[in-house]
Amino acid sequence: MTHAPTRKPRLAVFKFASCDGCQLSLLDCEDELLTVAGLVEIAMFPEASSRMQPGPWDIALVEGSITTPHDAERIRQVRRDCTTVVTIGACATAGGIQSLRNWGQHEEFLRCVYARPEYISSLSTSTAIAEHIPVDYELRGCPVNRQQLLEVILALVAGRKPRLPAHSVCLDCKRKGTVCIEVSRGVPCLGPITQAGCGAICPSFDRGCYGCFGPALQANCGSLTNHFLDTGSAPKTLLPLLRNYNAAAPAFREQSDRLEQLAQAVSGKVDSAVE
Amino acid sequence: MTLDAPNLLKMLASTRFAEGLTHQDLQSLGRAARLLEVPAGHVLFREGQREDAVFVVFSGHVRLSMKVPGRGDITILTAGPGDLVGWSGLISDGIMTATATTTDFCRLLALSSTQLKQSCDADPQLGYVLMKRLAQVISRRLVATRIQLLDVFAERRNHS
Amino acid sequence: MTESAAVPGIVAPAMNSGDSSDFIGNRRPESFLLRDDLQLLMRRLQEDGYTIVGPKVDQDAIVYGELTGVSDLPQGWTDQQQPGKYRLVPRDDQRMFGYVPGPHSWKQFLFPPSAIVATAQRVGSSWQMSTQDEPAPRYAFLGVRSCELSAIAIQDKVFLGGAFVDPHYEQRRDAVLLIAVNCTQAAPVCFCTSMKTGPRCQSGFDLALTEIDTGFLVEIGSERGRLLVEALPLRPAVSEEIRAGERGRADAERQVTKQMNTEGLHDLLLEQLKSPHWETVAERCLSCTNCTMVCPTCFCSSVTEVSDLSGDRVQRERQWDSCFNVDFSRVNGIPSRDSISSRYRQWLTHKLATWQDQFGTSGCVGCGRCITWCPPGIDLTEEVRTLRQLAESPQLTAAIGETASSSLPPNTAPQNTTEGRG
Amino acid sequence: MAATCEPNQNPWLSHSVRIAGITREIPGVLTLDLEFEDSARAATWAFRPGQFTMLYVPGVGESAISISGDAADTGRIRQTIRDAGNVTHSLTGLPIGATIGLRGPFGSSWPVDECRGRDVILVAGGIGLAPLRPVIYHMLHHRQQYQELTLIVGARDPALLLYPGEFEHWRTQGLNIIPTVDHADESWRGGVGVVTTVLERLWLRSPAETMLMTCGPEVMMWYTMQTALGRGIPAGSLFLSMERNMNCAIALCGHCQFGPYFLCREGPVFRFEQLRSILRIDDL
Repeated sequence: MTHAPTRKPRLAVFKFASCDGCQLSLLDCEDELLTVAGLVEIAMFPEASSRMQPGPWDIALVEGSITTPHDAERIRQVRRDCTTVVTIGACATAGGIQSLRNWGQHEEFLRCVYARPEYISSLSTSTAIAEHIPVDYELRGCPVNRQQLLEVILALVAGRKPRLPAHSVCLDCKRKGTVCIEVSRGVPCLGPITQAGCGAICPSFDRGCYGCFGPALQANCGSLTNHFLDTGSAPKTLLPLLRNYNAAAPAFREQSDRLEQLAQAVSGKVDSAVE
Repeated sequence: MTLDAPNLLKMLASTRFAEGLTHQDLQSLGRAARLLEVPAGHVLFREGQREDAVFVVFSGHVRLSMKVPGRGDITILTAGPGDLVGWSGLISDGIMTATATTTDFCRLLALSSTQLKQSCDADPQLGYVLMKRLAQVISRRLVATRIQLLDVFAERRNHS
Repeated sequence: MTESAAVPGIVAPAMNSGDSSDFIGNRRPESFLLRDDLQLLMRRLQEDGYTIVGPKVDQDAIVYGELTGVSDLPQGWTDQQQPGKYRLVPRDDQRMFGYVPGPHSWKQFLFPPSAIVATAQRVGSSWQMSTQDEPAPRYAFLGVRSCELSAIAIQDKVFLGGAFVDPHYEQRRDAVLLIAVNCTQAAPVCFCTSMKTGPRCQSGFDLALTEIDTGFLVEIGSERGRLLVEALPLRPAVSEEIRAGERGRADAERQVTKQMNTEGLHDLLLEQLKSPHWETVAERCLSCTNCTMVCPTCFCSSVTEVSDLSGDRVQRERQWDSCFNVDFSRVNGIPSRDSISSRYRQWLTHKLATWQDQFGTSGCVGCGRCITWCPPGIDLTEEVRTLRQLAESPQLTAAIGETASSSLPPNTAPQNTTEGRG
Repeated sequence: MAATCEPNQNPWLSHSVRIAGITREIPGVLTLDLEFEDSARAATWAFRPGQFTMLYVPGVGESAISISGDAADTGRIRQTIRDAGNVTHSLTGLPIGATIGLRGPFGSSWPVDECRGRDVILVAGGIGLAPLRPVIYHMLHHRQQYQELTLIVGARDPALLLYPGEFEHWRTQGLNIIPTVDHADESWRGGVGVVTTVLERLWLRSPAETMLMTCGPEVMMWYTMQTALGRGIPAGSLFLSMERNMNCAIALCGHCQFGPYFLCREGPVFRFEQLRSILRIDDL
């Protein structure tokens, strides 16, 4: 139950390495935006308004991952300035698609992309916010689900914990009546190991879940990977499934590393066969 | 205070510690025992000091405490009727590991550990029975201490 | 298992006439409905105000949904099933019911995946609480298999048999008309004969059909069923038709090859609660909830709050939930089954053992859905077989105990909507 | 076995109750006095000691809360709540006059009738005293029907003992109360140690004629049972109250299953014999 607040909670949105899509989910709450604006004071939201007010803030929505030494310092300041820190989206919660750099040659990338790489100051990794500071709530997804975003804001305003599912996408597929495409068509689908929250969209459009909400609680990623391999998927075709938006989430990372080794072993065999 | 031997034996036999001991065992114990009646606040022994007596609480309660620098005298256990306190004397050098203070009027049986040890050495059968009894007491106290350590009443807030 | 899972005395709603005894254990001679006249039956149902739900092809599978007429039926289609695999394939004939139960079950209509059970409306400084009493849909189920009749009977015990009756289930159940269809084929995952739930429909239906090439043998199961076919051009079945029907039903029975030994299963499973085998299953189990979702008897649910933005109007929404979810069961807010092995153990022992204690019947009807629709294809009959072997051989148990690895540790915190007692 | 709380009623229906009083007990724990807004429902309200209700804060959710008041006091329902999760946090923040929902009472109850003519020991740990308080009220109202009545009550430290203000009154009415805490300073006059230590040395008139009821953390209850058995109290005379999350309270949702039981239906109060073989199985 809402207690009459003495003042509206002050909300700030911070951006790190990201595409801004998750922040836009907030602006995308067209019907509800006015209500939200009535419940909180949007004190800093560069994507929406150039009017920026100084901290401290009650609620921080943090988008994006940490990819530069400067950002690594800046996020610590955010933590100091904000009572509740909510990370939003796959970048902030797992490092995002840009965490693919974690497997690459950082220096080489810099040389290829920038004429004067010596002016670039970046880290060789893209990491989740929670690897740098304690985080109060995590909103998964690429992008986040706007209903979940609203739920978090409403819950924090009401002084309760947000209701965020910890179950797999499969449960939501079944509630919707969506037939399991993994079983009925043999489409590799990350649903069984992916946290729900998206509304199980992809399988209802005949597309395997690509895990944009990251690993579910206690996800048994090893078993699912084994199953895909046993039913004829090649390691190199499975690799991109696990290594995308949530590539750096530990449960996914562990299996993609394993697949990479397997793929190398296979290609090694192929190479020697060709020779 | 003195008590005639038969009454002392009767009293000893009625304690939980002595439950099920043979008459012969009881007599051996009784020879080492004397009755003690003390008011509240009486210190039976102090942490770090040598003490010859082992006490069986007959009635009343005894507070066992340890000094913690900066926190004062911390009670670790309250012993009550049937409990044995000060058993360090029976199994080691007699240096007490805690301070024992009565919290109310107490009737205790004080047994001389020197005498008891001598009896046990002379009669290994008695020694075995007594040490087994002691081991049970200590084991029960260990289990209780473990439960206490588990801190089962600690607030466990839901994850957030 | 000590008693048959096929519940003969199905709860009253399907047979609301007084003379249902005529139809139980005393089969009437079968009548015959020509293939082309099935449309008449469906039209009759629609005229009587029923919404017909039954099999249709959708999403590369034979699913259950609303039917407008015979043309919606999966005529000429069948399925191939094995652990972890389902394929829709064409038949070489024009059978309408020539398939084995697929991903859906009738529970989605009697116990919908999502339903509003109560509402609260702010009125001044107070709240007005009410329950949702919308009129229940009037369904006619077409194509209910024998195992599915048993599943409905089991859910009847869950929702209607206790001290508290679920009004939502009751309303839907009261209104439903059950037209069963006998199986004439079985899948490799079927084991209804072990659970004594099939393949032949025994009771609990209004009508039971057996499909042969030219049409349907019709068995009447209730007064409601009799009234329904009164206006239809039924004629007594001729011996050739009867024989064809018997052949089809015998084919199904013969094709059920999977077996589960239910003898003493209740005690056996409860004596194996500490078996290391649960860890072995947990290496494969995804804890994804699929088996519980496709199971026609699983009834777990959660009620959550759905409020409008102002918070003045709140709906209490009941949704399907699963014992495979980490935060499903808690002590003091802390998950009480915090490993995949403990959750699989809960599911299997509930389904096959403690269900008996709770409802006097097994929770399994042998339909095989949990085997087909488990992505890695975990087969409960195999797990039961292994547990039985282990029970009989302590040496084997010790050997497994040494190699079993523990399941994965939790990585994030659960969120709670309700909590334990204060 | 639970009886239907209201025959022919939709079991999902919450009744509006108004918070008529709030008693702050110990940090994070308070007792609400609740009154039905509907006088007809108030007239039919009755519960048995050990039962619980589902308290509902619209928009936040429901929580199973044990009834801690006097069954003879039909005018109001007293429930003691610990701020532990979303719903209880919300419940503990409401002002007097606020309206919440209530369903119930649900569940099994303590064997107050079976205890007649016998010695009774209650062993409570922490907030576990809440569901036992109705037993105390009942037995003290009918004091002559029982023999020796003992309450062993444990807490983390003296400041966390529940209902200490009532102890003196209960003592004068014939309840032997032995408080014991895990930690205390010199000012504490009661015992230090766990409840099992107290039970270990409690004088028993006749173990075979003694009944014991306990509520508290599962570990505490398990060792209490072991100690009681060691003291010669028959297994059939031992009772405990269990806790799991409850969602529906009417044995339809599956959440509170523990072995063959629904805690909301066969529980929360069990005879120890019912749980003996499953209580110490990990993650059941």
